[in-house]
Amino acid sequence: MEKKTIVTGVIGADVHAVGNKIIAYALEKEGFNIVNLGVMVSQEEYIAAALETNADVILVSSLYGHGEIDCQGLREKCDEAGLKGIPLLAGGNLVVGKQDFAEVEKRFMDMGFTKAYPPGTTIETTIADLKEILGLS
Amino acid sequence: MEKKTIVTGVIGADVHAVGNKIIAYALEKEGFNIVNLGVMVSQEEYIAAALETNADVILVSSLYGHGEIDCQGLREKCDEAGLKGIPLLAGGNLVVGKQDFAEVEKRFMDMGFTKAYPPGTTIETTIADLKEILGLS
Amino acid sequence: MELKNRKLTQDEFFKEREEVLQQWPTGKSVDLEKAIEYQQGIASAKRFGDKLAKAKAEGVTLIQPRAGVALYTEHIKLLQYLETEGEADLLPSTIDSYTRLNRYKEAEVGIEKSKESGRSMLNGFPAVNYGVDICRTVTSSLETPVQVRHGTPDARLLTEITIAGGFTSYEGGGISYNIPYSKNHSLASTIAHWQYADRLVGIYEEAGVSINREPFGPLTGTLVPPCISNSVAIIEALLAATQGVKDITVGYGQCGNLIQDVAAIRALNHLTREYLDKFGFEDVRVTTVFHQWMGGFPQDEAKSFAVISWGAAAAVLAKATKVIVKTPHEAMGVPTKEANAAGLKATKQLTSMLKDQSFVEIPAVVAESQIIKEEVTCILNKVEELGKGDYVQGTIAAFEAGVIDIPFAPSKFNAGKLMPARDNSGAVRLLDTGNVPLTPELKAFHRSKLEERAAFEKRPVSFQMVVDDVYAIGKGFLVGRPHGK
Amino acid sequence: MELKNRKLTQDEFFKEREEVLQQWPTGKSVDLEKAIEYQQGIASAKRFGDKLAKAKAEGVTLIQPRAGVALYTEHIKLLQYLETEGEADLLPSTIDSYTRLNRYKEAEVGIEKSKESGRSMLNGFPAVNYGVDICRTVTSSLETPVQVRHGTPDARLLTEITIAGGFTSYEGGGISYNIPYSKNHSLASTIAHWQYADRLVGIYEEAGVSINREPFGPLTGTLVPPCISNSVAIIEALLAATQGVKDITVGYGQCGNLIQDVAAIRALNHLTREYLDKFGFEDVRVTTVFHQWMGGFPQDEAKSFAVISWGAAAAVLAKATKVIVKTPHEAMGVPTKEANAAGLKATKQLTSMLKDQSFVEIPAVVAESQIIKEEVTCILNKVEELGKGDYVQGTIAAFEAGVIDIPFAPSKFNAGKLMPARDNSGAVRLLDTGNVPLTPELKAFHRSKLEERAAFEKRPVSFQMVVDDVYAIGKGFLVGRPHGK
Ligand code: B12
Ligand code: B12
Repeated sequence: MEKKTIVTGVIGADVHAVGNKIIAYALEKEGFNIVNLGVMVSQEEYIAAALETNADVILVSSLYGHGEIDCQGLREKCDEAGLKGIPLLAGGNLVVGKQDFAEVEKRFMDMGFTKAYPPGTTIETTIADLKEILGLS
Repeated sequence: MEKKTIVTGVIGADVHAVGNKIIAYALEKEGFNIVNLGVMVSQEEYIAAALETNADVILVSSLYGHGEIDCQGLREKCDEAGLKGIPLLAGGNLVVGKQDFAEVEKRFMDMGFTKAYPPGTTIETTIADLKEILGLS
Repeated sequence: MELKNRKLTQDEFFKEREEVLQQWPTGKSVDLEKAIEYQQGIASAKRFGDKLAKAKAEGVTLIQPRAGVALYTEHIKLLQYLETEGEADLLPSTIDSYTRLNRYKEAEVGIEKSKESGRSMLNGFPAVNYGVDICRTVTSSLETPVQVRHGTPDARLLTEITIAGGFTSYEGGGISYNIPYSKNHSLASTIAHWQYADRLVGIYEEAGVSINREPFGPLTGTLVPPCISNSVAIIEALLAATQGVKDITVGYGQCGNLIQDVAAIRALNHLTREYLDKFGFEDVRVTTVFHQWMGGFPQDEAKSFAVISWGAAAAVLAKATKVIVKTPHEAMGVPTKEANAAGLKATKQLTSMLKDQSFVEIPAVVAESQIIKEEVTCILNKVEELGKGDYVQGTIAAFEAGVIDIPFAPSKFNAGKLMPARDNSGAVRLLDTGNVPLTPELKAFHRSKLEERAAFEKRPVSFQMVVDDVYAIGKGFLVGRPHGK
Repeated sequence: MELKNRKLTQDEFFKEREEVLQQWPTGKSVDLEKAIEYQQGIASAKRFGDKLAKAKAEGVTLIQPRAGVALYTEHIKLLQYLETEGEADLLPSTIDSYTRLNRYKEAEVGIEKSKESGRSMLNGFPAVNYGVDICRTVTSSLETPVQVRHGTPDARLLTEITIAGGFTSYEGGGISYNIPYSKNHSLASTIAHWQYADRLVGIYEEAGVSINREPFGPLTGTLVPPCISNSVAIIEALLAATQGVKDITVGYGQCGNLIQDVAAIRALNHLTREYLDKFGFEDVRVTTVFHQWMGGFPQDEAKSFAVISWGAAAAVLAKATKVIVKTPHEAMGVPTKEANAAGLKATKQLTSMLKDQSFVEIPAVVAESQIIKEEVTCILNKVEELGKGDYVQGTIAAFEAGVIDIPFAPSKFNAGKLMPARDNSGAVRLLDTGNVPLTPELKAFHRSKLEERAAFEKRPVSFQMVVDDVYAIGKGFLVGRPHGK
């Protein structure tokens, strides 16, 4: 079976690098092809990387609280760029402060994300969900 | 001015001795005449001591949670014994668990107590209130 | 017959037993043979002693709450919650105060009033009133070993009912459940009652059922010097072993100075082993329990978490086998189940996080524990001397003489001459040794430690220090300094 | 002109200044003379450096939160709450991420969106957008000294505005606010920007106004070995002193092993003094700050309290001058004011309760701090060598060569070859020293410590340990053990 390709990165002006490095390492070990853009990634960079590598998923991390602002319009830009329907996942600490996650999730779904994850999502959950989304399990 | 007499003790089956020893020590130092009955004091013992020493106040401590049961009827017994109107103060951890103190206070007032005190009442508050009740300040 | 430290004969025990089982109607339902059979059916994973032995072997510290409410259905729910949500490794059933004083009628009233009012009107679980079957319902509803925790001078009937009821560990002792918990019980009477309880455990042991026994370490929980609590724990371990008990957890209540706290557990661990061996009890297993801060707690919940965590840290760094956990409601009253679980989770975080760190062998700890050992040896030598070799007689005489003396104890059989105070680093020292027979060197050591504090505070060593130290924690401090120090 | 570690001339500074003040309209309102006058009017009790000096003299540890919200009225309320309810000794204003990256337009959008939505849409206080007057409104509404805390590679305008705005302490540095906080800024550029900021503080100093400066000690907050964070702190102290800064607080982020944590603060304290003296800065005052656990936090609030408390305890036992406090919401997001106050109160309890205990001179700490000192000396000698005596050139070259190497840093100017892992007691060691120039003896020491762990875990020393260590805390542990260990 062919390797699936995942673009990873931390969006916006966010420099939280630890989770990003760990996710990239763990997913690679799990057999995925990882294109890790690191921290401070713009919407355009995700899209360019996904197009270039023919990616199957874009995995957006945001830790610093401005995720809600930074993620606006990503789905639309994907659509325009010819990435219609590509799964967009978001996780980390997506908003400022401790908020009811059901509401946060709704806001991200409304923005066109495929899934949004609460703080502290384990790598096991991340891997299991990716496999499901990619029809690997 | 004449020394005022205060009967102190821990009511019921309660053996919490530390606060009792410290209160007795502090009030004595403050110039009161203290009749300290120690722990595990019955209603009858308080009354007998108050009568015998012509006490001005009965100070009841209860820490272990059964205070609500142990204090029932004390005011009536005082009345019967000829101690009508003697100030009855209760303090410590008067009830089981963390409860709204306003309600606890009401229950103790309804039982005829002059005043009831929440957990952690400082010795400074205790002394100030005693002086007020005894018209010393 | 004169009370001695010797194993009760079968005759003596069973004769006394007849009386004991008649103290309250539920006593009738205790059938020793069936109870042993029932206990034999309890799996190792649910046996207290086995879980402790495993923890000791692995060098980890287990966590255990206090908890008990009036209604048994609520009690089960509470314990299940602490087991799952609270991540408790070991469970308790804390007994209410009426039961502790054998006032079963008042406990019955408490049960009734609790049913009526919908809130627990008792400060614990009235096991005697419920009897064997309901106790079994409780213990069998849980995955985790359960212990009876109380404070009962005469606990004979409670012991019968709860062990038959499936509890696999039992707290208490003739000294530790008398002097801090009672005003009028003579030591002779409570030691005799606890010989009975220990003998009952011995009988179970002889039938192949091991019940863990735990002397109550912290005593009054307030400025108790380690040499006093260690001496009491060792004596109770010896008394229990004499009756055939084979699994003992000796305890200590946190004083607050880390070096002293680790040293106290270290000394307790070593000395209990030594004394048991000395008297031929090489086959008795010894584990240790560290009690988080047992004195007055801060009112504020966040501050309480800090006190709880500091106790958890000290327990792990001392490599205690288990730690008894307080809750953020401690200063207010019996905790809600949520508050109880919160205390447990905070503690679990540190028993996990610090499990690879040990302070047991650092030089300052070794030196401090050497002092405690010397002190305990002074005390226990005197106990032996007073008892002419008999630890029961010796103990009674020792309390009478103030050779053992527990600060702030309510008992009229306690001398109350010893006066503890903190030194300049917060360690508990002796301001007045009373009649505790320390060597002149040891006395001088205590004195010098307090003079150090006095110099720092620019005031003489005096009783005011003791009072200040009791108040200190309410103000957030360990050492009660005069204003502006 | 080549970048060197030398004091900026008046000409250079004021020329650059013209540009800086034009970066955003609020820059225009900074009048240096009036600002100095304004600062001169701030009472000693409200001056950061004075309060630190007093604490250092008394041997106590002050507590300080992080806090900042988008709307200034809310920000004032928040800080007032932390001052009264939270019992904070020192206050912060944490700056939002857009401001940190000089994206003032986006910060403006954040302010607007916050007004609309009624909740703070920024993760901090956008001081530049507000300008001098509103900053003064903030600082003058409080009884307590206030510090600017951020993470800004180019903080020149922010420094101008906030110091004119009455803040008396300022965090950051050309390395510590670049490598952990940025991807593309060159070290040369950020060091230059921070020479400017330090020179500005120097100008205030020369006018008799002392502003406290604090390099950001914890760096990436994740498995940073003490020798790395200490080296960076000392370099930044030297660079700041060169520009005329006279009051410096050097910092360190808790690693979790108590001996190592106390040793790190001890070494930092001694070495900063030594190096400042060596270069003739005997008149620079040095204090220390300990950061409670800076890595990933547990989700559970009770468990977070335990982590917070453990950090508080370590800070006090290390006799740090102040401790930066986390909150029980850490894993979730920017805390509510209540959660923030709760973290503070837990910390206050222990800074009070343990203030009379010190671990600074226990043998294990002294030995560990000796090792850190040797390591730092290796690193700083190499920095001097690479820079031919110049610490700025040396630092830039050192990062290029991986002589200084910060784990998990996002910056492309960081080598990323060093690999840290915990030893069997949880102390952070070097699994791969990369190009950090330790002596063979020191390398062997690190290796042996990790072999000890490997033997215990029955697996080879490998990168998997690093990954396991990062995950460990999420599972409650310090050391990431393989299953069943
Ligand atoms: C030490 C202690 C013990 C020691 C007592 C040793 C002894 N003989 O003295 C031991 C370990 C033996 C013990 C036993 C028990 N305890 Co206890 N104990 C405590 C603890 C930790 C401290 C009490 C103390 O010494 N405080 C210090 C002194 C100086 O303060 P104080 O007594 O509160 O008194 C001050 C004020 O309250 C005030 N005050 C007191 N009385 C009055 C009266 C008036 C009129 C006024 C104005 C002021 C006033 O002035 C004092 C000085 O400032 C408290 C919890 C806490 N407060 O932190 C629990 C606590 C009181 N115990 C409790 C319980 C349940 C028990 C036990 C039933 C079970 C158990 N947990 O083991 C047994 C009871 C046995 C019995 N029959 O009484 C509960 C009571 C629960 C409730 N009310 O809901 C508490 C609150 C703990 C808890 N949260 O569960 N305990
Ligand atoms: C370490 C840290 C830092 C370090 C970062 C160093 C570095 N360059 O990496 C430093 C100190 C520099 C830092 C800076 C800041 N930080 Co910070 N930081 C943290 C902290 C403590 C840990 C983050 C971490 O490394 N976790 C460990 C890794 C392994 O976990 P993770 O990143 O969460 O990722 C895991 C999961 O979330 C999940 N995951 C992540 N992304 C995704 C995506 C998908 C699709 C899925 C399925 C899963 C997933 O998988 C990972 C592995 O399990 C967190 C709080 C916390 N979580 O405990 C705050 C935190 C993230 N920081 C915060 C803030 C505000 C900041 C600052 C703005 C201000 C400040 N406090 O200094 C600056 C931001 C600078 C910037 N421009 O980004 C806030 C964010 C607030 C919010 N969202 O409301 C937090 C939550 C702290 C707080 N409670 O205030 N920070």
